[in-house]
Amino acid sequence: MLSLTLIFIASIYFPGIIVKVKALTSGRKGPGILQPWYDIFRLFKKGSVYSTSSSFVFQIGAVVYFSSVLVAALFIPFEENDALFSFTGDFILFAYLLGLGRFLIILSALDVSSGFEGMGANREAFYSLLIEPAFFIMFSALAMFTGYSSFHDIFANLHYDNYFSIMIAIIAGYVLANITLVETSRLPVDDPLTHLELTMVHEVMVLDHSGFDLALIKTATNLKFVLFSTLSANCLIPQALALWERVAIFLVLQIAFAAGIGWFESFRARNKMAMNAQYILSVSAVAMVLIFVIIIIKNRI
Amino acid sequence: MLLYSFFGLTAILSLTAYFVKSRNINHGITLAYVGLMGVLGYYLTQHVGKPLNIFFYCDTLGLIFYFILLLVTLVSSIHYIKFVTFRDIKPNVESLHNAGTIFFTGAIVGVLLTSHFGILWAFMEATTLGASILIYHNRTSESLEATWKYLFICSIGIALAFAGVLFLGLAGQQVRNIDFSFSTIRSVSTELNPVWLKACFLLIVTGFSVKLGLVPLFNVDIDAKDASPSQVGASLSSVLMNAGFIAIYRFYEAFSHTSILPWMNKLLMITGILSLFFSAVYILKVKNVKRMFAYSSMEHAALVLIAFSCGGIGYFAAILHLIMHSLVKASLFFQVSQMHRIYDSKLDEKIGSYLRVNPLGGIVLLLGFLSIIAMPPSGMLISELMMFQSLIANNYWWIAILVLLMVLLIIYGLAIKMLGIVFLKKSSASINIRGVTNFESVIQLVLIIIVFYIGLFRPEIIVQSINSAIQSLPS
Amino acid sequence: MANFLIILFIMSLIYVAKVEMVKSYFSLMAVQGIILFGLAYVELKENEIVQLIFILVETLIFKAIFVPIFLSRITKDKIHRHHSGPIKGYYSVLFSTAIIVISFLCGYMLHDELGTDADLQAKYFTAAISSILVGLFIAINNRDLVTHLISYLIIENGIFLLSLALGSSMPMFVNAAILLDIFTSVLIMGIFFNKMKDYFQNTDSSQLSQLKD
Amino acid sequence: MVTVFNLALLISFGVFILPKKWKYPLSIILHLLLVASTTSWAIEAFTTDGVTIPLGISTWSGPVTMVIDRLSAYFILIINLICLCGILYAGGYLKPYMSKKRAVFISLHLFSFLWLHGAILLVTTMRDGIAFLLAWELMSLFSFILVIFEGQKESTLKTGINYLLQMHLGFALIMIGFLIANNQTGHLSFDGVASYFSMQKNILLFLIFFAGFGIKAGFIPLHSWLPRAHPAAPSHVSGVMSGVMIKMGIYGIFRVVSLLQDSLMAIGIIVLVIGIVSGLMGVIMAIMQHDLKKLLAYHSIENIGIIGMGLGIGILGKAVNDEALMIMGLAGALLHNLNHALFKSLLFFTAGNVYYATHTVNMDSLGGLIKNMRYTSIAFLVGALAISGIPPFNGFISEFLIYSGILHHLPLADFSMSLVGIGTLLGLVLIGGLCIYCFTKAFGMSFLGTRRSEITQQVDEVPKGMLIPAVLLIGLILSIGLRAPFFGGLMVDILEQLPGINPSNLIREEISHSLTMTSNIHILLLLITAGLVLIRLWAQARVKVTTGPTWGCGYSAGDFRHQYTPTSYADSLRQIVDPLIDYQRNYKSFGETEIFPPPKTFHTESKDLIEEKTILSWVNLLTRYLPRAGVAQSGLINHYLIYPMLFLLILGLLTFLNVI
Repeated sequence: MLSLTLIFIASIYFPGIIVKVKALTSGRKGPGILQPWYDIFRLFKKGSVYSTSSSFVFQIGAVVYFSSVLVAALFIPFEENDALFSFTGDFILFAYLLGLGRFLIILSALDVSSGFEGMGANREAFYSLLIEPAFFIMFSALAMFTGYSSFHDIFANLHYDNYFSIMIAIIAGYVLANITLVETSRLPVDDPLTHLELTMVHEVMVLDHSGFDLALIKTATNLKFVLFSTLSANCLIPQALALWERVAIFLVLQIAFAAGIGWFESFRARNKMAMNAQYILSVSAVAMVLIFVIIIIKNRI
Repeated sequence: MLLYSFFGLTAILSLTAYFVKSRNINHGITLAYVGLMGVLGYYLTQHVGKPLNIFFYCDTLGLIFYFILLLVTLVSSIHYIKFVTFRDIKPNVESLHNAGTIFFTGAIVGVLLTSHFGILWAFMEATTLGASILIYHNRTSESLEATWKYLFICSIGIALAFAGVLFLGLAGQQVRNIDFSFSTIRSVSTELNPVWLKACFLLIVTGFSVKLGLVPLFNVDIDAKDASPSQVGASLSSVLMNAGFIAIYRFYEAFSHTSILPWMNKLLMITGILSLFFSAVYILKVKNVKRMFAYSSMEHAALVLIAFSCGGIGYFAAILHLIMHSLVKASLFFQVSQMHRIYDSKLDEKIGSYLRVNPLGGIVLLLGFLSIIAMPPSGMLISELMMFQSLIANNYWWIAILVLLMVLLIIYGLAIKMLGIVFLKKSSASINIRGVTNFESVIQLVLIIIVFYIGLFRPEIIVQSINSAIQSLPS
Repeated sequence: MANFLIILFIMSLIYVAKVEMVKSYFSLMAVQGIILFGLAYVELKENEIVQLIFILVETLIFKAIFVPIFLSRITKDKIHRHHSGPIKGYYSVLFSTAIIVISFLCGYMLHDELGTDADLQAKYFTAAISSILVGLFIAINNRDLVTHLISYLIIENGIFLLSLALGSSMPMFVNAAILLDIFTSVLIMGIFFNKMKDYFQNTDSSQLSQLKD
Repeated sequence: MVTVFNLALLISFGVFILPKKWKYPLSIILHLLLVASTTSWAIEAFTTDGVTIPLGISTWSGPVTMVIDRLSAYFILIINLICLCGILYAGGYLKPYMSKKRAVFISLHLFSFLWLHGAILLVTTMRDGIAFLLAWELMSLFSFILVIFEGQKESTLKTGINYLLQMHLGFALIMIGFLIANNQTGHLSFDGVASYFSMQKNILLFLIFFAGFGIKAGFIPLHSWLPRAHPAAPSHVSGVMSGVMIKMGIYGIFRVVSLLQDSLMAIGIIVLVIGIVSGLMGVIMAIMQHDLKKLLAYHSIENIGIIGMGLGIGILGKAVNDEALMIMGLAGALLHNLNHALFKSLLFFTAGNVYYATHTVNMDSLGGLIKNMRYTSIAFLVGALAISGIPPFNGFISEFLIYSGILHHLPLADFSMSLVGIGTLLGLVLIGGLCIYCFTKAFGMSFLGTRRSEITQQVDEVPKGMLIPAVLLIGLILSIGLRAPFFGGLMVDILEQLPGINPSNLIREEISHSLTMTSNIHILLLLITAGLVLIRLWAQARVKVTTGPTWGCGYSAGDFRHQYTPTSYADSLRQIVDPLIDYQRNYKSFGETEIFPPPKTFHTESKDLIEEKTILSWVNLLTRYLPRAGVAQSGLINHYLIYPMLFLLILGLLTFLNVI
């Protein structure tokens, strides 16, 4: 349960920090840390407008998206056996659950028969198709490294004893960070603050969602963000330390991560659309490097 | 003695059939002749393996082919009765045709039952003459041309075959002065000079290839089957093919215990493969349905030779294949005559959606198609399987692959045309529905179902008779 | 004697190759028949009378008299000059000479395969093979139906020579059957030949090509 | 029971005699008879270890006896299920044809459908070579007749002939395989193959069999018949063909694999690589299609590829004797057979519904069907989620087994095996992602949004009868998703019976544990979703919910033409896989002086590059140039005499020189 609580805590201030940092770096005062959540709560209370061309798929899309992310959250461990579910190859189910949510959100985007949203749906499907290999390669590499293949066992057995394994930690962290950016559609792949629908990916898909559904989607997105950042934190936090130390490090890491993203986003422009595929594939390529590092460490060659 | 009287009666009946112009009596005579054949058949079953007299004897192979001949002749004469009712045939044409049928059949009986190379040759020539009468039936320029070509090429082929017989005589004469009966030749064959035996066999294969419809003399055979009425095409490509095969088989068997056996096998293999190639080429090319069936007969004859030249189980496969092919191909040719009545054309682009026009006939055509491409439940699957078995047993890998490729091409050609006929809707088809008669289709269906039965259930009698027919061959 | 006749026969073969007029074919057939009779007579002098009569009938009556007359009857009107094939004039003579040389080679090679009195047999053999091959060559080279008939007869002559050479011991009535077969085939061919003339005014076989793929 | 089985096949000829309206009921009854008899045998085979039933007839290889072990029994159950669904579906689907077509066509169709069912059953139960070959070829034959149901169209007939030829080629290869074994051992049967494997090198004979069965299964590059035949056939036939018939190829490969003795490493690698290629190319080609049924056909290739991957890693597991890898791989492959049978037939039936209602399956002109055909679209959605391997449905379970097999092996894999493992993993992941891409396209374009062409006729939901099979199949799909451990255990039981495989309890524990977790999570997921739906209802009951036009980003005159089309949806992928496909655009661009340009058309199609390169080029070469060799039949009689002369001279010369 600890991991869940941590995830929820983190997800409360995470989006706020990003916004705040971006505002500060651009010389504005910026809204309060909790402003994003105020918006979400307001949305929950609002009524909603549905496109005439939409159907029940549109109605359940957001719900399934949210629930899939929620269930996925139950896989994330933080300390000894506190992940609700942990079994061999659970990270596969984790990924496929996110896939379920993605499937439905894409369908609900296609349901409103809008050219823009179709475009967004297409991009979403395409990018996630390209990024998934990175995730799998990375975790199977860690499985090769640790000899276990469930989140919990992997993280429990990540011991960085020699400098090679430090390298592993760095690469894994890097890959996970990139996966996070793509999965939650931040810069450089997608710019949530853009105002031109033609250049949106995630935002344009939810143009026609409103009220409760939109709130669910935003919540789910924030949650997803923190899920991935937690995974990368798990990669970096040494297991040797005491629990309170690790919690502290975790919270600090989260804040640093959020701030880093804000900082990064305020100085980096969005990729050209054509560049994205290449960029995402390069992440998978880096993940492949991880495999070879491990093959060398385990001297299997 | 009964045999001589049979031949005598053949002559008499055919003459009477020629001079009697009344339609009913004419057909009556033909059917009576078939009955006579039945009687002879019964007599033969009593004397299997025994010499009937100095020049004739009855072995199992001859008996099998005899009964196929009986069956096909019966069916084709029945079909001819239908045929003349649909076409207005002049009485003299009809009577000549019946006379020719009787003469032709008698000649083939002689070929099947003789035990003497000279007589075998003589009866072969006789079949040529009879066949040329039958081919000329339609009295069109086409039939005239086909008849002339058939007659001329056959005569030359037969002449070459006779040269072969003479070489055999030379070889025999060098040993001691012997007669030309199979048994004698077989008994002394090891002493004979192989050079002359080779010359003999080469000339025999060349000469009789026209009856089997194989390279090198296949062309006129195709023309004959095209230009003659369909039931003639049926007997040419079933019973005459068997006769040609048995002629070559006699020589092969007589020489099979000498040193030239491998050479003979190679020769037959080469002939078979060349024929297979040409049949494949032409089946892909032809537009005319009857010619297509003629080429498919050529293909099957080629397969028979290929199987036969492998020896061992190949012998069995060859004879089984011949039996079933005779029945299937006959029924297909009969069906063609019905199609010709309905569409008044032999070109495949003018014949379409046959299953819709004539359901039973369509079924016959479909089943016939399945049979000749050796799809189950057709028995040809079994014989072709045995053929491949013998090829593999001899490690003829490349030949097996080649044969497979050719057969696939042939199936493609046949499928495109025959299935097009059965199913496709052709705009240029002009349909005359009163040509449809289920009676004939039922008969043809029976023939095909016999083949299916053989393919599925392995009738003991056939297996045993084939085994006893090939037991004298080297295993 | 036999050698002389064989030489004569082979010369006749060369002559066949350069024939222009259909008529001369017939006379040539008659000549060949007579030569064959002579040969047969020489071969079978000491045999019994029946054989002799039979040979007489087969060669003199049939080959030398009946066939030429029959042919000249069926072709009497307006067929004088036959359509020569792609290989014309003295080229065809050269060809047939070459064929004869080849068959001499054959005879020489097969000499020691032949058993008793090989020398004489080899000569017959050579003549026979050259006759068969020349017959085939003529049939291939010419498109005229009469010429085709003639070539058939030449081949048959060759086969008769072969039977003489090999002194084959066919039973009597097999010979009869053979004779009958040749007879009927010539007869039927003649009949069809007439029908053919009625159908396609002249007798150029290249008109008989509607059956093809 | 034997009599019931034989009787059903015997009475089938009555279909031809009966009047039109009785034909269909009779065939249903006969199907039920077949199902009843064989199912009882199958269940018996599961409880005991194998039954043998003499059918009382004898063919060229002696009396025909059915030998049913668990593997056969498993396939029998799949066959019966799908064929039953097929014939139930056919009732509705054939109704329009009943009046159009002549009785003989209907009876031929129903007869062939029954005999296809029977023949497939025989294929799974025959061990003797000749009987197996007969059954195999009968299967091809009757499926061929079913494919050309619309045979009066030339394209359909051509497709059918193409199919027939390829099946015949496959048959020939299998036959030659058996004959080679027979040549060595004297047994023309699977036993003969087994003893051959113990005597000789395995790889050659295995490759021959693999090619023969692979044509039926549709492994790339032997697949080219598949995307043509399935769209041409009526939907119930496509469902059965893709659901069970192509599985017979897998069945045969399973049989042969279970007999293998040596060179497992090489064989495993080959199967695995072919599997990966088939999976990836299959789904990529599927994404490029406009025709819904063709898209599904390519997905059959993709799923066969997944099965091949499972099989391949199973063989590799046997080679490196890692039990987990072997069992999980093979179990995954086996289970995926069932799964694919379920969702693929479901998808084909629903595609058939679409055709029934709209008379087209071209996605470019579909769309918005979800409003008219609610149940059909729900069924299709379930099928789409299942085939994309998305929890909580069945497709995920089998893929998960394969994944976890690899993950078990990775820690202890050597260099080559770890590369192989990662490669397989990568392949599976990519296939999964591409599947989502493809089926969001398929479902979204044909059911969501609004119709992409002027509505010509009113579209209505199909009759209830055509939805019954869908309900049945959905039930099974869900039950596999939620009761995974049971099915996983079943697979292990089946594998247990194959020679050389005896799974330990450890692996059983492992599988059942992880599958139990998976199923629980699936249930939890459903519960949470349901709860959220309730909350959402409660929340929306208290606020104002209205409907309005789609937000057009300021442009208010949008109509159906502004929607994303299948082509544009596929385009972003097309740009990166361009070298793998032969993509063609046909359009006329605007001329410089065209001030008032006329209406223009734009048409794209993507041809199958592999098919063109491997098969079509050769076939075209042969069929075009071989007829030119036909110069012999010149019609000139003096030519006909050249051949004997040449024949005599050449063969005489060869003889004289002792060449022959």
